[in-house]
Amino acid sequence: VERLDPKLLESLLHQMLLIRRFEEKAAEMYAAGRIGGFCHLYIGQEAIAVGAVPLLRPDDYVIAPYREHGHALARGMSADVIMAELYGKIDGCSRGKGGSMHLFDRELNFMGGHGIVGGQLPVAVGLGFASRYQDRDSVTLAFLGDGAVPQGAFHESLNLAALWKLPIVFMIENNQYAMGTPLAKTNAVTDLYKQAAAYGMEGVVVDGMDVLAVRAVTEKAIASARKGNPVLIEARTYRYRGHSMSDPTSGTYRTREELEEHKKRDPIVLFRERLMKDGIIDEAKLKALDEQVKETVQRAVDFAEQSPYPPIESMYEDVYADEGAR
Amino acid sequence: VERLDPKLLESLLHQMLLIRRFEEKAAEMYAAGRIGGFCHLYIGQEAIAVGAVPLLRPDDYVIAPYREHGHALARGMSADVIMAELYGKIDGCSRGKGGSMHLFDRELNFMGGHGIVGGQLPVAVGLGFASRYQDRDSVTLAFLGDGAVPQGAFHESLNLAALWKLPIVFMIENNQYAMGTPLAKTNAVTDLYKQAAAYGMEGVVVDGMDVLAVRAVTEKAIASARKGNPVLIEARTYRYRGHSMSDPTSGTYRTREELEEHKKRDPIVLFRERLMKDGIIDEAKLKALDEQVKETVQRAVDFAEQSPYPPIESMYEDVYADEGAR
Amino acid sequence: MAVMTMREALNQALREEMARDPRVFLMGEEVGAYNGAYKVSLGLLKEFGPKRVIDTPICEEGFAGAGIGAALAGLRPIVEMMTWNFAFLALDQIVNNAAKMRYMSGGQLSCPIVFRGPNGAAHQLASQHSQATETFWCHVPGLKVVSPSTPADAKGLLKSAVRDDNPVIMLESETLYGLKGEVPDGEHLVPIGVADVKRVGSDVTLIGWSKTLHYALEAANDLAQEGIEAEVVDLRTLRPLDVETIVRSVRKTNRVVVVQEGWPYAGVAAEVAQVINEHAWDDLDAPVARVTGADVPMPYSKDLEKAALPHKDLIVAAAKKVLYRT
Amino acid sequence: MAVMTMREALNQALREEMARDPRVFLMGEEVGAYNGAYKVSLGLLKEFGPKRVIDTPICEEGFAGAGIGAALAGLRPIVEMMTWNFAFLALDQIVNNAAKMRYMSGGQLSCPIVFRGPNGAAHQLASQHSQATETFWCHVPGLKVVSPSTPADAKGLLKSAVRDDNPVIMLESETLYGLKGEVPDGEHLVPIGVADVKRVGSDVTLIGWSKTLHYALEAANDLAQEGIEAEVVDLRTLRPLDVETIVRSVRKTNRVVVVQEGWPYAGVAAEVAQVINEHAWDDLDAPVARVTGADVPMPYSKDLEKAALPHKDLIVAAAKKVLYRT
Ligand SMILES: Cc1ncc(C[n+]2csc(CCOP(=O)(O)OP(=O)(O)O)c2C)c(N)n1
Ligand SMILES: Cc1ncc(C[n+]2csc(CCOP(=O)(O)OP(=O)(O)O)c2C)c(N)n1
Ligand SMILES: [Mg+2]
Ligand SMILES: [Mg+2]
Repeated sequence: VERLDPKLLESLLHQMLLIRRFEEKAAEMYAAGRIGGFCHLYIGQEAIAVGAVPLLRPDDYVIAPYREHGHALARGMSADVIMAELYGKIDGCSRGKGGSMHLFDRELNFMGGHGIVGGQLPVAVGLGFASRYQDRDSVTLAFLGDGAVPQGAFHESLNLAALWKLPIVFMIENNQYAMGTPLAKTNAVTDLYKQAAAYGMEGVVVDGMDVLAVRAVTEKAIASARKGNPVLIEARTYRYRGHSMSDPTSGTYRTREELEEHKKRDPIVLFRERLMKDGIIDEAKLKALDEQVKETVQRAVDFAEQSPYPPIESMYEDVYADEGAR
Repeated sequence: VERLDPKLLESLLHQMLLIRRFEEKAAEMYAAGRIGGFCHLYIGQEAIAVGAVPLLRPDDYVIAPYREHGHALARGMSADVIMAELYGKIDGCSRGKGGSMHLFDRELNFMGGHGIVGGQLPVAVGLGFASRYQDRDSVTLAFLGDGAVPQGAFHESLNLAALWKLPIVFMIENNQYAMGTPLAKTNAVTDLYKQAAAYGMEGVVVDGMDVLAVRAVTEKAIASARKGNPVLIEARTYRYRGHSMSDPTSGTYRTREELEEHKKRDPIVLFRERLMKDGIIDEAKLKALDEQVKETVQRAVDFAEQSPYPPIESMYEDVYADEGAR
Repeated sequence: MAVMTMREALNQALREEMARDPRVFLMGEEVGAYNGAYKVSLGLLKEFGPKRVIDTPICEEGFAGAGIGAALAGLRPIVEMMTWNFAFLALDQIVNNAAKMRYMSGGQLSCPIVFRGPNGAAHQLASQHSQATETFWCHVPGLKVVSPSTPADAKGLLKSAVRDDNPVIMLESETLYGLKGEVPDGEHLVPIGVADVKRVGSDVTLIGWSKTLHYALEAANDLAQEGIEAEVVDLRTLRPLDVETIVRSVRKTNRVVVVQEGWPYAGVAAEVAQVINEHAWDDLDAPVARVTGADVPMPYSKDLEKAALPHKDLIVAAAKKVLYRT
Repeated sequence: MAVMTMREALNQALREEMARDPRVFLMGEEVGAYNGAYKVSLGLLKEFGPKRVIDTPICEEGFAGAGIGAALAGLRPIVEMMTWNFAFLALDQIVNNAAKMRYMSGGQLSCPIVFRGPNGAAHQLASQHSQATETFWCHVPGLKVVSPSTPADAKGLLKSAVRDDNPVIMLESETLYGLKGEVPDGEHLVPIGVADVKRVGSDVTLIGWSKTLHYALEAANDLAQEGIEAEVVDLRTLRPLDVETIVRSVRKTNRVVVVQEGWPYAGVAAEVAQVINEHAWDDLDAPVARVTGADVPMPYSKDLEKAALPHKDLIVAAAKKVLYRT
């Protein structure tokens, strides 16, 4: 901790808090019927997005699966446009067409929000390919869940990335379940970072509840990827909520006890306590941060509420570049 | 060699010779316009099918890609029905509907002949699954080319086989090229047997030009698979002809010299010389075998020539179990 | 006869068929411990055990192919696609293997398998999770395709599908799982290939299936209030089409509206319309009209989604148009 | 104007577009060192080097997705499918990512990519290698689909496709690669979405594309000898359809035959027929007839294959039927 700028540390905590409160508010608004469809919350996994994404340069790419509110926030997308997107409003980042699973920001190279498990990985290969082709050294940081590892797309993508020496970091967020199915029922080898060896790629495992640990391994991985050596990271974590808003938090496939056990290692609590212990922040500061975050989230809700729904005609827009094509 | 029954050794040589002569005749008949479509010859790779397939019990399954004449012969399908199939005749094993790439024999559990690279592998998983489900200890021997390893289907299939502990032996025939593309251009890790580790599966490499070596590793692998521990074998080999009949044997992607170099380790010559040296066979025997094989192949051609083409109405048959369904 | 939801009816069909035939098993993501993503398989794991209710990893190509292999080996697999959107990853297996294996093998192999799951839009699931995939399967010879609109038909068609010796695609609907209706106890089989006249009328024929059948019935009610008696034909089986029932209705009404959820271009509605033209041209007093989903990827925002889907008012308008009453 | 084969015309288009725009690159199996499985990319590796002509492993999902990612990042990829049969493995990427990314992102992302390669039957390639895949792509909003019948159109459409800001599917034909014709030098662009009347006539309209356009022209010759003047419309672009040109011809002839190679159910011919019904019902003197491939997987045997494909005589018969001259 000592080696890091206190400002940075505070900002990491700030971002984790923001994600947590944003997600809690999203849950609330979902329950209130303001948000629809599938909505997958990131609560419990904040240390990964916050540990990794802020390391990137603006020209780097981020691509993620459908549980991506946290990554979008960590990339610097405003809570306003994300919340508005969840609401399906015209001021949402995807004009209300994408919803929770399909957040995009072209300016920030935030390349989605993808709904097909594993489907974002070949696309990540293409982003990395393009950087190399264009003689840029931009890196692509591609997130995936543990559930995506058994998919063929995972294998094809890692092979291509390693074969072509592309600047890509693959980050598995291993929260130990794919919906209701535990890892041991889906993967013959449950140490997921070991998949890297099949492609001669570096594979590392990290405590995904420790934001600084995630930051450290990701920093090295990004440096390696930037030189053309892709890396596979497995960050071990746990999701506190159900798979999506319609899924119970515990009871069917996991016990309340298991959940509570994991909550003892809450990434925010762990980091906060560490920062307090090391004197980087104090109660007052913490309170201020909390206030600030709550305000941001409330502002996002207000923004979303006030934004209009997209006009019906917009349904026909954005299908083709030349709209008349159909 | 000493430990093996001379009758068996002779039979292995016999089978390799039969495949070689069958393929040469197929090439001849293709050039003569009697055979059409894609026709992929097995010449150079005989030691693999002959080293492996005869180890199986009748209730075991064989499944292969499109370069499968050799596997079909090794499984005991008659040269007659295979040649007739290549001719597209009604007495072909698939009634003239499948052709060279789609040989099948339900009685012998020869499950094809598949044209989509890697597409046979998930099917192999299902065959293995069924054996286990039915409390039979039948093994599935699934062949694939080196070109199938980068496919997602490979990864998905090996994971499922390992996860579910299915009785399957995956046999990669690594002839070093996928069409005109050498291994190093398609696979980040070119020791293909090493893929097994990603699934906690045993992986072994063997000289695919040495029929007894193939036999030895496959025997162990089958025993292991029968107990529910699938195995991945990489047999290193070389194809002497072009990828298919329309592809030149050398010149574009590989040199004449490279080809000639490999021919020095011709699996049939190697094995024949070994058997001669060890006194298992002599010139006379060899000549007799050769005559016998030539006769078998000539008989197959006669059979195919004399078989009628399928009646046009048969085009509508075999689409559905209940033919009237359309 | 009991009143139950379509979900329960499907569950009953699964339970009865699994009890009847030990070769029948259920495989898919979350079908076991989680009791099914949409609870269609509720209680089956408990009743039949993990041998016959198999939770798979996320690898649609792999487990679809595994089902196919198991079917070839004599089992009767039911493979659940969590939703049909994900089946695109298995399209090669379904089209190139399931549909063609009988044909390619000259009739030797049989592939009695059911692929089933919810199809089409639910509520605000956006572009990648809302596809009506009929066309992709109906286009392909070797497949049968069914799509029920009522609990009774759901039970009867699923039972028939399981007993069919061909691969059968069963397209259910998430939004109909909760629909209640009377369902005959025990042995209730709805034959594949037989449409059902769900409402008798003489002025115009409305053709639908699954969800759109209900929209058609609603439209028929509205039309009745204006003195127009619509006949509503539920296709139930999309392939093979029940041309006889369709034509019989057209002969009577001389006017037709086909209602489908999916995209217009080369949809099932286009086929039904053309079949009517081919078989009953002289009976038509107006061109067959189609009401389809909008020709756009599905938008997330609630009202946009609604506008992108077919509904009652569009059907009423189309009916009036073919009656020249606008 | 030079006379050249369609293969050469495509090659010229690729060469010119790659020379014009450094963002354009070609990727696929065997496109480089092997000069293309069908030699369409002959000499391009030599001319443009391995940076821009990329041989891929066999992993259609992976490299299709990689192309998509590269397009999102600002490149203009041309992805060759060795044949369109193999693209089923990439269908998820093409449908769920290429076609929808613009929409899901609310118009932020652009996916200017060309997928091209031979479609349909060649000679006796059997069930898995002979599919006419039009329907699978034409059904999908967000994609454009072109399919040329002459060398000049092939060049002009490919060049337009490369410059189009949308994903374009280009369905070529192996059996037409050798077809010769005059091709304008240099900048020759055929606009996407514009059909072409390849023969003027007044008695009946024959509609085809790619291979079937030639069958239609042959049929027109035969018909002319019986005093029937057929107009032959080459769709060239299948999506979006050039409704105007189609309807203009129908207004003149009042009778239509649509000829397609693929399976009938929900084929492009069904869509064209229905579009005509919707736009020109009152101009029709007979129902639109369609001549299609047989509703069976493709058989291998020569005469069966021939019988399964559309040909001149069937078109002549259909034309006479719509002229009530049978
Ligand atoms: C190809 C595909 N199959 C199935 C689904 C349905 N599905 C959505 S999320 C999910 C579980 C994914 O688990 P994981 O990758 O571990 O991510 P997590 O939800 O744990 O973040 C499943 C099965 C899907 N979206 N895509
Ligand atoms: C999915 C798919 N992609 C491409 C092809 C075309 N193709 C046929 S064989 C082949 C090379 C396969 O090489 P390998 O697996 O090493 O087998 P080998 O021919 O060397 O026996 C290719 C690319 C195909 N049949 N299927
Ligand atoms: Mg997970
Ligand atoms: Mg090979």
